[in-house]
Amino acid sequence: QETPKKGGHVKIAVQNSSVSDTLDPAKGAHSADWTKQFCLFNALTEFNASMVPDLALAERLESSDGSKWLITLKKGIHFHDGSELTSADVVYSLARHKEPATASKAIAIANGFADIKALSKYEVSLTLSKPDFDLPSVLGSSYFLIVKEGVTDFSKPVGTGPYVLETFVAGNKFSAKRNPNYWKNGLPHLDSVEIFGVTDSAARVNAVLAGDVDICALVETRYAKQVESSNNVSLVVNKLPLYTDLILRQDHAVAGNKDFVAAVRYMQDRKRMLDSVMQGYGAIANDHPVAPWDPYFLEGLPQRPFDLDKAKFHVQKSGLAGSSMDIICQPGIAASVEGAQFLQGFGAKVGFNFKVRQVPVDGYWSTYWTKYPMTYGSISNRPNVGMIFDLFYRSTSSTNEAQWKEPKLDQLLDSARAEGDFNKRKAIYGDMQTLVHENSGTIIPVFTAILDGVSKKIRGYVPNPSGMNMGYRVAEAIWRA
Amino acid sequence: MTNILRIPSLGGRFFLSLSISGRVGLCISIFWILIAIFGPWIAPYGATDFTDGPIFGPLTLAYPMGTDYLGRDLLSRVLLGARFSIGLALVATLLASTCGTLLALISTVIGGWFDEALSRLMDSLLILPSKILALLMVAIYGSSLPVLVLTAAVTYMPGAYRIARSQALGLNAMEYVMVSRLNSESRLYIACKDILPNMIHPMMADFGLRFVYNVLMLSSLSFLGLGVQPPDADWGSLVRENLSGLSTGAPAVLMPAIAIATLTIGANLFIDSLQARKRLGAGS
Amino acid sequence: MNGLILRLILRRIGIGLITLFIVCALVFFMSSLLPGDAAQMALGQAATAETVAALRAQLGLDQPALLRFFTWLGNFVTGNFGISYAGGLPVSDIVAPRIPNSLMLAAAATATSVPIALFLGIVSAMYRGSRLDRVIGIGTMSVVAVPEFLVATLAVLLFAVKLRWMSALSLGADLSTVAGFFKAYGLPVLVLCCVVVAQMARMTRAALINQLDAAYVEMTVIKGLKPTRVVLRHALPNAIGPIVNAMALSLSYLLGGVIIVETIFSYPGLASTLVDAVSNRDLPVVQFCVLFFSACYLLLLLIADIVTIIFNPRLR
Amino acid sequence: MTVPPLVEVLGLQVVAAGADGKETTIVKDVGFSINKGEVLALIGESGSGKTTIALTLLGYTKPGCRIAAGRIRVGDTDVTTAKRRALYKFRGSYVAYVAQSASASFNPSLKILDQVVEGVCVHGLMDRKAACEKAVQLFQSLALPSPQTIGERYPHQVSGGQLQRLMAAMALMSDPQLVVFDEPTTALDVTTQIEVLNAFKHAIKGLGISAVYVSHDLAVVSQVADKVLVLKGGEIQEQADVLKIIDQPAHPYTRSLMAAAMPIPRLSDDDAVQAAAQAPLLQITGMTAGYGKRDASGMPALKILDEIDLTVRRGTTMGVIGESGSGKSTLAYVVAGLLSPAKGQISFDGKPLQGKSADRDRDLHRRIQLVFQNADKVLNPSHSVGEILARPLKLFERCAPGQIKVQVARMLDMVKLPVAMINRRPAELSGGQKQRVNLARALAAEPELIICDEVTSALDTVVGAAILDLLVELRHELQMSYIFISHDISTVRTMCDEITVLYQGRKVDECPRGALTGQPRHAYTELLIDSVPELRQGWLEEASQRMRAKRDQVSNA
Ligand SMILES: Nc1ncnc2c1ncn2[C@@H]1O[C@H](COP(=O)(O)OP(=O)(O)OP(=O)(O)O)[C@@H](O)[C@H]1O
Ligand SMILES: Nc1ncnc2c1ncn2[C@@H]1O[C@H](COP(=O)(O)OP(=O)(O)OP(=O)(O)O)[C@@H](O)[C@H]1O
Ligand SMILES: [Mg+2]
Ligand SMILES: [Mg+2]
Repeated sequence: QETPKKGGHVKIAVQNSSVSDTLDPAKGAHSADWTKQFCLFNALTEFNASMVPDLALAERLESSDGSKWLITLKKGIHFHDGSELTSADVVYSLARHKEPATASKAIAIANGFADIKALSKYEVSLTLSKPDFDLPSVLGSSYFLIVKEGVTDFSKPVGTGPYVLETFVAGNKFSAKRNPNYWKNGLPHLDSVEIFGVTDSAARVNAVLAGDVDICALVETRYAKQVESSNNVSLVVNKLPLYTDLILRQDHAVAGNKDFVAAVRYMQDRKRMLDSVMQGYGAIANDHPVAPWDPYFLEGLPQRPFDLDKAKFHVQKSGLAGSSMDIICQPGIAASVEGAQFLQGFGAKVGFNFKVRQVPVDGYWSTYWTKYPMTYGSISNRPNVGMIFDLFYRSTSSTNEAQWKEPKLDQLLDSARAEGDFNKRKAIYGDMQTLVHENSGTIIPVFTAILDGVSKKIRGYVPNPSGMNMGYRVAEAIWRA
Repeated sequence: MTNILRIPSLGGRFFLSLSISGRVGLCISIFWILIAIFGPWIAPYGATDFTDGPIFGPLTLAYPMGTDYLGRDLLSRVLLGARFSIGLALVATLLASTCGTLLALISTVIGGWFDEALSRLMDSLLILPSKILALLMVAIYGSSLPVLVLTAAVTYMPGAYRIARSQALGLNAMEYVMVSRLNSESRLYIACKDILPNMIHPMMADFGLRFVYNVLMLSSLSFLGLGVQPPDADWGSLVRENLSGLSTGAPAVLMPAIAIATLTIGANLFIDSLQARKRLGAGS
Repeated sequence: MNGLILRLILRRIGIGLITLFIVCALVFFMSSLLPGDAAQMALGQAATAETVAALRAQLGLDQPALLRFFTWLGNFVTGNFGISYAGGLPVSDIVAPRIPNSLMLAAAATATSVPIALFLGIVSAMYRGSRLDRVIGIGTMSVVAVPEFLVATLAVLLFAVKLRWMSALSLGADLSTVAGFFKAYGLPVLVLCCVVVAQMARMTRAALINQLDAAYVEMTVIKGLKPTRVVLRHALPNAIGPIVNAMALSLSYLLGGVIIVETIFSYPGLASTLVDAVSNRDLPVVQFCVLFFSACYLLLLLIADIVTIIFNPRLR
Repeated sequence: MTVPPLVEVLGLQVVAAGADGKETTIVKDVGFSINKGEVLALIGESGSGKTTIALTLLGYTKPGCRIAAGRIRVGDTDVTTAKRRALYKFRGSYVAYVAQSASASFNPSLKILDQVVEGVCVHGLMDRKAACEKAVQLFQSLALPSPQTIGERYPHQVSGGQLQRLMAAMALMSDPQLVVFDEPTTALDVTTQIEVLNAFKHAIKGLGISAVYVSHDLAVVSQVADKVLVLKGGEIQEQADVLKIIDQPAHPYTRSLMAAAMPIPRLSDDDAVQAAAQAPLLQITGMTAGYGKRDASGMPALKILDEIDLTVRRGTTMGVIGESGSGKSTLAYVVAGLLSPAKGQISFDGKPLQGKSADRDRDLHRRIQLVFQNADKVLNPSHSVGEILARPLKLFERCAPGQIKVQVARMLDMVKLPVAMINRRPAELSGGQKQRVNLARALAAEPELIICDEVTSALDTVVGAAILDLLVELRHELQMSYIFISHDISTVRTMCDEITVLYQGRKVDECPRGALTGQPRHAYTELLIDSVPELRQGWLEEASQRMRAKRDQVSNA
């Protein structure tokens, strides 16, 4: 391991650029926002390379029952404006999500915070309405970055983070310079960073290849070869629990037919998808949302094969042979258009008539997603597995994609969260994976790997499974050769 | 060739009256139109066929134009795409030109506030950036073939209207229209018999250009993800979806681009020679 | 002469305002047909009924469309362009840095493409029917025939990635030096030129040839003037009307139609803002951009008219 | 020692490429020579190749044409073999051209002076200042008004006659050895023609240059030319001195040209007596009309016709003459209903006639037919001749539907057009043919009054005479009445019962045909009569003497 060098400037091209770009942790919508926010703020916890939350601003994070938590802050941490971080800032940062006026994306989680109060200058007590031993990982997510008490205007925010904001223009420019008083020793290495949103994926790749930027976040797999063959740029593979799922509405007469669901599952040529669409970057999934590298992954669940004969059998059995169904896909969801086309091709072979309907990216989530019997969803990584189950599979969740209602799953989830012992918790999560694998209405063919193009002049770029751009904390970790 | 000379049929005489480049253009255009009609029968593979070809494969006997980013046969994709590129553009252009011409005719003959109001409306459609209009239309109604055709038609109609109206206004002031008025002809007769036949020629020339723009417009819509739905693809979408192969010089990008280029150039050579022919004709 | 131009300008402005009003209304009511609204877009997948309702009330989206339209219009004419639904920023703050960018790119592309187009048009008109004319004709045609995103990508691969002469991104470039300026603007301008030059050159050629058939041009030839002088001094001033009108049309594309170029080069201009705003259902920004583009187009047409008048003594 | 002629043309042949790529010969084996200081006239009917031959002397052919054989020598230059570069200089200094239509041959967007001096400046013959001075001198010698400043105007700001002279000045700038005049006066009215002819003659004689003068009017040619070359179909018919051509034309074609130019009276004295007894058909009293916005009292911004009185009796012909722009066509528009008068009464067949055509009923439209001046524009280019002629028959229900074909053929025959024309479109007709179709359409409606606006101006003399005969015949047979508009007083004299003279929108004179000559008339009428060229040498000088006096009289009146 070489020793980091100090100084220099780094330009990072990220995927999103829009006037709705924001530095408000409550509103951040995508990795681009989050990466910028992690330049300026810190959270109470931070994920390490094995997806376990380490302590960051918090010195201690303790609970005996999973409901009542005591948060103790590190002392002597200062905001960019010089004021010291205290419990009041933490209380404000957590409680503001509950206000509807904040329009927080984490309002659902925050509603589970029954009570937040400061006990002393450095101590906060947090009471949850339901026990959850995964709270440390929840607090490591971008939404719960710690901001200064009372701030509502996030056009020029101050935080405790590694960089101090210089300029921010939504949809255009973000630049920040080193925080000389950063509380982590020796960090950051760079003098300044600049983050651009470059929405066109080809443009982003070309920018890093042409040397206009140092890091290109999210190289589409089809450009992977081009980057790999470059002399100046290396391709970094990030394994993240990100996936595209095909949603079959269980309350629909056709899509909810058990045999139909089974047939569609057997029609997934996961290997071909991985090899051709994703050029081999990613991992085959087994119709449940837990990635093989996740600490909670259940070993030993047999992989579902690609088997058109079985698919045909199920189609026949369902009595739906010869009928037809629209698959709604959109180019903004990775591999959805191709996946739908594959399904259409195989459908023709097993006697079911799929029609591919590609709809605009724009307006998809409000108009199409889960509103039709067969649509595609795109699930980004969450701080922990429980949250995925909670959001997308719990019977009462408004985002239960397939409207698959299974009381047993709800029960298992609550008990997993209330279980303090990791191994026991893992076992319960394992049962849930089996349940989803067998019965749910979502089909998860593959996990998508995230590829980054990183200039060979940049060092210290190590993927982190908690999120893109080294768990969004790329800026504090890298240095120039 | 000799056959045509011996029997100077209407088509043959027309063909001979074109300049060399015009004839080449006509042949290319006809070739592509035939492909658009018969493409699906010639194509070795269907639209939904996943052949197990290599990704971005080179030209081989099995895949005469190489393979695309999913390993599909590109020749089939280009043959099938002709129907969308040409068909859609043709229908859209026909709609745009016909509606534009008819509206212009009506508004010229009626005149007054109706003409004024319609012209303002068309002006506003004209100055609205066309891609925005397309974006709005597709965002509202989703991307289906009728919507695409309608979008392209609405985008190009104001232009056709403008040209047609200036033609019609000019013709409306011609002395022979005056003669018809003096003979108390009806407005309908004046519009259909006096004005319309005389603006057909310039509108045809305009039609050709507009057609080419429509082909390109569809391809740029596909860039914004608003084009023809997969697995079908027009040529522009073919270029777009295989764009990542450009850095390695994959034939999958070049072939559809060449198809667009030949169609465009062919159609324009033909149109240009039509105009030249007309000029010569007017001189003698 | 001045009186005539003044009257013409006033009339144009009057008609222009009416047209702009229709454009506004058209866009506003078309956008209200769009599925989803700004509140839903902002909240995305995380939207719940309550948060959407709260945000909607906050943005004033719960009011009837007609009322919103006229409120917006009232504010607009008093110079208050409204607050963006998406970022919560004033629209003027969002567009202010982008308008100069858009104008700059359009100006650079105009400054390059107009001379090239005029040159090509004039040369091919002068030697019409010759091999040179055909080469120019087919050459320009092939350039338009290639989808612009292909031209752009090819140019980037060649000049930025392979040769490293130019930037692949215009965003965040150093514009303080001339070299930096060329590096940043070179490729987008090149691509835009490919798109607009052909059309302008064709129109120039057609308009000139129209004039070259006229009796007075024959007279100049009989007077013993050389072809260059015949075209530049005699035919061009008379053909200027249709030429500038065609140019106005082409150049208007350089503002509102450059979405693809702005996307591929990540150019922070107004066209991509507009596309972005449409997908965010950010109506105030959409309206502003559309109005801006439309007004620019009308302005171009006005300039074209004035140029036509200046060159035509009959109208002066 | 004999001086070699300035211009020598031998075996000239010019071919043109047709639309189908086949070449046709438009000039065949033409040879002639011109000595220094001599004027050669080329005459012949329209399309006989006059312009083509004249242009070859400058080494120029129209686009699509080329010199296929022959030799042309002008001075020391062999035009057919000269290099392009040499031709620029040759055209700019040695020869010059005065085009048929001056208004089309000036660049509309440049000042006249700039165009006049351009040639000499570009060829480096003199500097701009000297050139401007010379131009002003030329303007002066060509009798142009305000010679100092006229050059600062644009072409549309001067009249056609003046423009023609300015074009001549442009040609004379470089002191050329040879000037080619291509029908320089055909587009002008007779009074202006005299002025322009005079100016040209002075310039040619004064500077001692040689000239080629193209025309189809023998009378004009006889005023200026020394030698005449008669052409037909691109071939020489006769070549001789002008005196010989006038006195004893050898070739039959030359003779037929001369015969057609002579006016023959078409009405007898009987006709005059009968006409006077007829009841009035159209009566106009105190009519004022014009164009543009109307003010509060209904007066148009641009008043063209002022207090016109006019009576046309049934079965007679009223001739209306006047110079260009005097309002003749405007009068026709008012009667036809295209322009409603601002003031005054019009009655037709005893009943008041509505001003607007929309207020008139269909039968009234039929009864008054207008034959427009500009036959080019009044025939719909996309309708065939048959369709055009069938339309009034159908519209006004003039014959049974089955009879239409027969009737159309009859109409064509009446205007001396072959029935084969029935399927042609207007673009495939010559100017004269179009004018006849135009007339036939009016006749097909079986009107009572036909307004003929310059129906014969576009026709060559032979066909023109036939049409006039037809009109007179119809009048005798069908009691047809005419308003016959023309600027050619000699035509009017042969076929009108009464003649009205318009001058600047006013009626300055009115008289029966017989009273036109032999008694003192209004000064302007006399001016018009005197300006008609006569086929004898020396007429021009006499006429211009008389003119000067009359002009003053007219402007005083
Ligand atoms: N560019 C051309 N291509 C083909 N034929 C031509 C062309 N120009 C002229 N002609 C033909 O050449 C013949 C002679 O034309 P030219 O202009 O010399 O006649 P002209 O005697 O001057 O007639 P006018 O009195 O009408 O001016 C005509 O029959 C005409 O149709
Ligand atoms: N539509 C119009 N608007 C305005 N002025 C007009 C219009 N038509 C004709 N004039 C003017 O009216 C005057 C008389 O025109 P008119 O056509 O009656 O002349 P004319 O005697 O028929 O001449 P010509 O012998 O040249 O045909 C001219 O000065 C002309 O410029
Ligand atoms: Mg001629
Ligand atoms: Mg007239």
